[in-house]
Amino acid sequence: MPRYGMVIDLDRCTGCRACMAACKVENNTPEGSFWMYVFRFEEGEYPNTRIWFMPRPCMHCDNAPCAKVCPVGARYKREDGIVATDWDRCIGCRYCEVACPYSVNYFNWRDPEENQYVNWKDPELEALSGGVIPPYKNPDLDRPCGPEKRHIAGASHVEGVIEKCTFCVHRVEAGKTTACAANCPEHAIIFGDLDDPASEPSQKLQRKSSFRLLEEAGTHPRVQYVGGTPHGHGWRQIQPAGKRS
Amino acid sequence: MQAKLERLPFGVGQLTPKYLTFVMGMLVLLAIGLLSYGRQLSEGHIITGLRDIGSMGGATWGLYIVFLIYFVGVSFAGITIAAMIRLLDVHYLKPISRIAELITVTALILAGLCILPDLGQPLRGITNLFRYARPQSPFFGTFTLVVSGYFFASLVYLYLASRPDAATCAQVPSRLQGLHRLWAAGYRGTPAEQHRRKVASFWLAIAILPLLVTAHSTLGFVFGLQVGRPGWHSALQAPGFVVMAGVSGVGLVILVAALFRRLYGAETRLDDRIFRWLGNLLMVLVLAYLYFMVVEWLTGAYEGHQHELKLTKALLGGDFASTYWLAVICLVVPLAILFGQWVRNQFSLTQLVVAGALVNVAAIAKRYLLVVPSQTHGTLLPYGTGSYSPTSVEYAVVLGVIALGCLIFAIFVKVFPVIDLTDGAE
Amino acid sequence: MTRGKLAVSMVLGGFFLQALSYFFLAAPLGIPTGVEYSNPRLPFAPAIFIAGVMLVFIAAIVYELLPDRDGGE
Amino acid sequence: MKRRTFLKSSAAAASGSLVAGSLMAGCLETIVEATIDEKQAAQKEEWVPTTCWIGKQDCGILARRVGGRVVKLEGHPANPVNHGTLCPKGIAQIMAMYDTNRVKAPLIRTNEKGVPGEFRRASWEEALTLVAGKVKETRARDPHAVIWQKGRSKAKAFYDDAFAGATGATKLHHGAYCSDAGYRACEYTVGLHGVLHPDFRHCRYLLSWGWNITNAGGNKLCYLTWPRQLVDARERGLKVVAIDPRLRGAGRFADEWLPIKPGTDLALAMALCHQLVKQGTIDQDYLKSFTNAPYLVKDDGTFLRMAGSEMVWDAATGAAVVRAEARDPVLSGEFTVDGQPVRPAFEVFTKHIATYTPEWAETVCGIPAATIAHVAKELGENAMIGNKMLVEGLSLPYRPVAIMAYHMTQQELGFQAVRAMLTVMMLLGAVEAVGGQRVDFSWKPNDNYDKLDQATVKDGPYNIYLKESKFFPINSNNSGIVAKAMLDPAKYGVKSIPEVCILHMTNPLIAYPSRKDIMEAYSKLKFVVAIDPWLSETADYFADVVLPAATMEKYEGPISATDQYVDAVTLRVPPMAPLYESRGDIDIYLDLCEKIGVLLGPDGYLALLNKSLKLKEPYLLPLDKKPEVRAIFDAWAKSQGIEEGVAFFERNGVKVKGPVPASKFYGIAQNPPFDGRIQRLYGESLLRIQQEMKAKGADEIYWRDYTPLPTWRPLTLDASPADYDLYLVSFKLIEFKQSRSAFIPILNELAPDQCLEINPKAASSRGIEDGDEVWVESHNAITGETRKLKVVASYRESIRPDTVGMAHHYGMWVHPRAKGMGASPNELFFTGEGYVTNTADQSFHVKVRVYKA
Repeated sequence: MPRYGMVIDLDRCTGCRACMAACKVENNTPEGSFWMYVFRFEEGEYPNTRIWFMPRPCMHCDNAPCAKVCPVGARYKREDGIVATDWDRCIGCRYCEVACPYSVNYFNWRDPEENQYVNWKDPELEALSGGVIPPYKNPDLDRPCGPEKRHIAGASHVEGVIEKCTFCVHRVEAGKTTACAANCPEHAIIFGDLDDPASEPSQKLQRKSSFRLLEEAGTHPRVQYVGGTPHGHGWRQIQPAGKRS
Repeated sequence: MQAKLERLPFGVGQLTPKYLTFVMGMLVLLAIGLLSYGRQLSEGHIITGLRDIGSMGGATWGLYIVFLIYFVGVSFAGITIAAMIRLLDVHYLKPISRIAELITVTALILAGLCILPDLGQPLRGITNLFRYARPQSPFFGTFTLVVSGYFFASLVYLYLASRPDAATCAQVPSRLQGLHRLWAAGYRGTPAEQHRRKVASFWLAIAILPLLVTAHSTLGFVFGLQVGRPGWHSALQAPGFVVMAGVSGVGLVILVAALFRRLYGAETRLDDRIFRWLGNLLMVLVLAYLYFMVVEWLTGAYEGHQHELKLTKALLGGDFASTYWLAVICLVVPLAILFGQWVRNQFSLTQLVVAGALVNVAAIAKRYLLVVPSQTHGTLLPYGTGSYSPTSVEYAVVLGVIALGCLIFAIFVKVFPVIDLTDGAE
Repeated sequence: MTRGKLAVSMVLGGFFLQALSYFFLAAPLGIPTGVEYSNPRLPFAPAIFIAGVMLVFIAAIVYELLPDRDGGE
Repeated sequence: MKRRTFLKSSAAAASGSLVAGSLMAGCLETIVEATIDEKQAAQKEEWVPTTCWIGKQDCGILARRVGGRVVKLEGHPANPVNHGTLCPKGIAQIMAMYDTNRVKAPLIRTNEKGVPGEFRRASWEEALTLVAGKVKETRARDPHAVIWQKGRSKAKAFYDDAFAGATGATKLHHGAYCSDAGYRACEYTVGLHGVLHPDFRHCRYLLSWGWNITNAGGNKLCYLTWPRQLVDARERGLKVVAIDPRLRGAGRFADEWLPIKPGTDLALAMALCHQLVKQGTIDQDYLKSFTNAPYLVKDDGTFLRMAGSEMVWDAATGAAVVRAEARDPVLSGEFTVDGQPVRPAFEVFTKHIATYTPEWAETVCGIPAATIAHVAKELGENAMIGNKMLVEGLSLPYRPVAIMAYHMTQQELGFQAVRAMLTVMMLLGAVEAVGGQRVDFSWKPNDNYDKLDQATVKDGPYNIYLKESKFFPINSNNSGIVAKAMLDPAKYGVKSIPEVCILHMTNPLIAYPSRKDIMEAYSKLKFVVAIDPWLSETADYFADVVLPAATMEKYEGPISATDQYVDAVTLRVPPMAPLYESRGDIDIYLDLCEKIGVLLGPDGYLALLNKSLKLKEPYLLPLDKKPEVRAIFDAWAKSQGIEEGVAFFERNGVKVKGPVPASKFYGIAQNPPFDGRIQRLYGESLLRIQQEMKAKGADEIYWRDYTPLPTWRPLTLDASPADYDLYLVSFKLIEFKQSRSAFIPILNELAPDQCLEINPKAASSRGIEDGDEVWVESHNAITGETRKLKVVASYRESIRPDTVGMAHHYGMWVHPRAKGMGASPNELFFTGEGYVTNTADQSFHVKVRVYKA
């Protein structure tokens, strides 16, 4: 069985946020949810300033705090390394969200179909999409995943449940890579089987030194970064995405 | 052995206009709360002030969780006091035992009701917990021990302890006679029955004390085991919860007991000795809690880990400073009052009531400061500082829940004597 | 002494149910590495745990309220 | 009925109350196993090729179509520019396509103009008849009274240009707001159409000049393709020096940051020239062979000529000879020919730059002299002058140094600044060398090399954008200047001002600086038509008719798909039928031309299409009947030798022709090199133009920058009073494309709000905290006019303390999604004298003061 992971090459990331957009359309995440989030940082004082970029998907930790705290087992770890959310079971307590050191969880604060960028419940769209609303909904997301046949792919299914990056489980099970990796213009995001030493991410890890985010938290993330350093004390976020409350 | 009564004591069975006005008021509040909850169900949590932690810059747990842990906290008092009376043989405290037990039961109901509006899928919450609850989740303890175990135990305790009074009331002819008879379940006060009561309540008290500690600790573990939130991950979290629960619970018992003493003119039944004892207990608990706070503060400020430091700054001098110092004042002032009373061996019920009220303000503030800042100001990745302010919906729901608590009390006192009729020394 | 025995056995039974459910029937403890950590090994195992907790306290009611068969001891 | 809807409503009906209904819905959700909607499952899934419609480079797309509706857009893997990836804009345009706020049907105005519009729906027939009638009537009266204006053209501009051609309308476009002065500088100086970028494949040392490198790409490619080449080059060891008041543009790829004072780039480039000459790191052979550096210059600044040919001093013969005969032309010295003193142009140049020392530049640019000196040293070392590299069997000069500078012309001295940068590269012999300075993607000599050299200054009356006027003889047609001319035609010698304007996918009120001027000028137009998928702000205020254009769901093209190394061509193929009542732009023009009566015949629209698409027999469009749009592209594809016709593109999306051979790629690899075109280190004709302008009585402000060598002078904006103590610069964000994407919801979430980037030191000295609302007030040093707007300040350590920055893209108000995102800096900029280059190109710099609101 493959054990999936992601390697992000910070030497190649231009902070363009194409991965964020690709993720949103692929997974139909509602407004305000960024399963993939790209930080833009600034550090140092003028004129000794430097700028950094850092994409932040879900880390799919091997010791996932979210899976540990989930009271009903809606958040669980799969054998292939993916940390999944069963949107049929989640009760919406958001314990996973407060437990996650990386803040990768997003709650469906309102009807996710109405919270889409184009309101899927707008009757005007029915004419546009040939009688099928929603217009750009990804039909793959309804498919149950894995041998256990649970509903874990994509977003925008149920109000009041938690969602996060699924490593595009519906694509991965179909033999494709994640939407963010597939769309990264600079090929900075590489996804694959970390147990296979010949896979592209494994190769990358052999060539360049790597680090993981907040390793001290003991979460053992399956997302590794190469070509940079962990964020330091004086890093300030610039140009944050998303309206803040 | 039973005292013969001419009529039902402490206003049981009598409805006064004042009472009805109060009930109406509470019903209105409850209705507003229900309507708000209905709105939240139909429109989603978007109408609350809650938002995602991190890129959305919000707090995902807010007022509902604050009051959940506050209510679980105040539930501490009743059962503790009841158990202490039994185990320490402090007979003169007996008259307040039912008030205390009722506070426990009511508070636990309210706590349960505070979880529901927080859940995104409330009905799933109820069904899925029974189906899937995982022992590994600290919520398992909250759910099983606090809500079912602790609540059920308190209910059993309340019931068993009230049987003699039920039997007494059942002798008075009234519309409630049938109920009281049922309640008494055949209790006649025979020596055998009294013996059984003694044995049962002794073992119950013994069984409840560890449950009490574990239940409150469990709630502390909900926060204390989380390494991802600065300000939460601390071994002090669980004991702190137990002590703070005691502070707020005893404070509330003082308030409620004083209220009923005033309402029913029960100065002889609820005498000063009881209040003095409660005051002293409160003083010790507040002192212990303040000690915890200092330890907490020192750890955050001294170790200098950037996230802990940021949070400590936000608490002591930043966005939460006003709430923080309000909480400190609401603990220090009562301590001063209680300490003064103790040293000078004076007693003033008014002062004690003020102290009881203040510690509850402090309790709510401290619960808020536990839940919210670690979310908005405690992200480990540099998302920037977030903010949370509850909306009217959340306030309405919480007020509705409190109103429901008042109603439970109001109804209880009209069907059953809220002040224990029998003395401790039976 | 049947009353006492009954109560004690209920208490013991309650604790047994709790332990059984907690350690053997509910979802396993430990670092979650697979889907099995998300499901109880027996459906509704948490309900069994709760039943165990309640059984312990019901024992007190049973102990007190169980009618005397012979009108006293 | 959808599953959930059904469950929810039935549950609600059963329980009869809102609360219970919602609870039940949640419950049933867990208990009922989800069943996939049968209708959805039966839907056919296809992948259809098309191209992006938002960005500049029209990336290849594969659209995932399920049951006839597009559900996702992904990059086309075979397209060389994007290799299966898309930028956020490309991904997000699916939202734009399905946007319910698009113009859904033709609209006709029902209220007065100059205020937010009220419109009624009309049929296409009615709207087109109305527009055609107006155009017909007006052009019969005065052909100059019709103007046609487009923003950036999507795909090859043939069908829209043909409309202007067929109707005789005056064309206006966005060029003057972009890098057109840079294009002019490159065309004039080296004869190539484009602006400066490197040969990333071999480059080792890059001056990233300006904010584009990772934020907006370069002249022909977006930030998606250039940065990929950049990061690849960096993995091979490319060093990047960022020269920009603001670091963000180069991002983390800057090995060194030179925070230059806005508008002083010319001075820095000249100081680099000074140092290169001083160091002796110049490519003498290159200068002698390929530039006019050895040409002999007389005292009056003109070249010494014999029988029309320029003379050089030949060291071999010790005499002045025509350049073709010189065996060893000299670069320095003073000579006397026929009694008049002459000097090689390079000698004039070295004298000219003698005072442009790094120490001098430090006072102008705010960059330490030592830094300038060491950058010059590294430039010289990395240029590896004298080295050659074998490329595809050709031994070519290897000069792995270059400048990336796209919008560097958007400043008062922009035209000459780009010439100065080119001069640096000429000194190093790096222009069109391997790893060196590139301008165009392949060696394609441009007509303007000669045209601009022969540019004349005519007497009035002038056309509306003052082409060949005594004001702006070299001119890339600036709508701001058009506005100025419309507001004061007498001053500029303009006889008639336009009456009818066709706005095609452009939004001048938002897109162009100096909104006040634009607003006043457009209110003079009598009839305005907007062809646009959305109601633009300009249309909202001024349009009489709005014609809904389709977004990507139409045929359009052909589109170059080269990443400069691989040649390819593509088309935009509709992934589904146009939504709402919108139509493809070509359909609209065909009908409009038919109604105006300019479609058919030898001078008609179709004839122009034949010409501009280079259609060949037997695929020429017949001139006597209106074709289907698809048939036009079929004819084009077949003319290109693609037997299958347009179906090839409908199936494959892109036609990859293969790598561009070095012999076509490098100008130096031509035979003769550069096709014999001599690069103009010394711009003699600029001096001539200056003299002609003076002779026609033009003021100094118009002719002062027509100098043969780039010459520093103090900037106009520095004459603003001392309390306007900050420079305002503007820039683009990755997330948006110009002024027509801020309302696309995913994008406006990725970059949600306008802000004023300000250095914390500058801010705190003004009592401004991070996140405070501030007033930004600009001052026009010529007219004294001030303008101000409110914006939120945002701290940046990555900007000069004397500079503040704002992004374009914001400031829209019609689309509900774009509202409330903050103002556009275009409201603060001025246009006209002092705020445009000598070639009428817009400057995006102004002096401002900032204070707490």
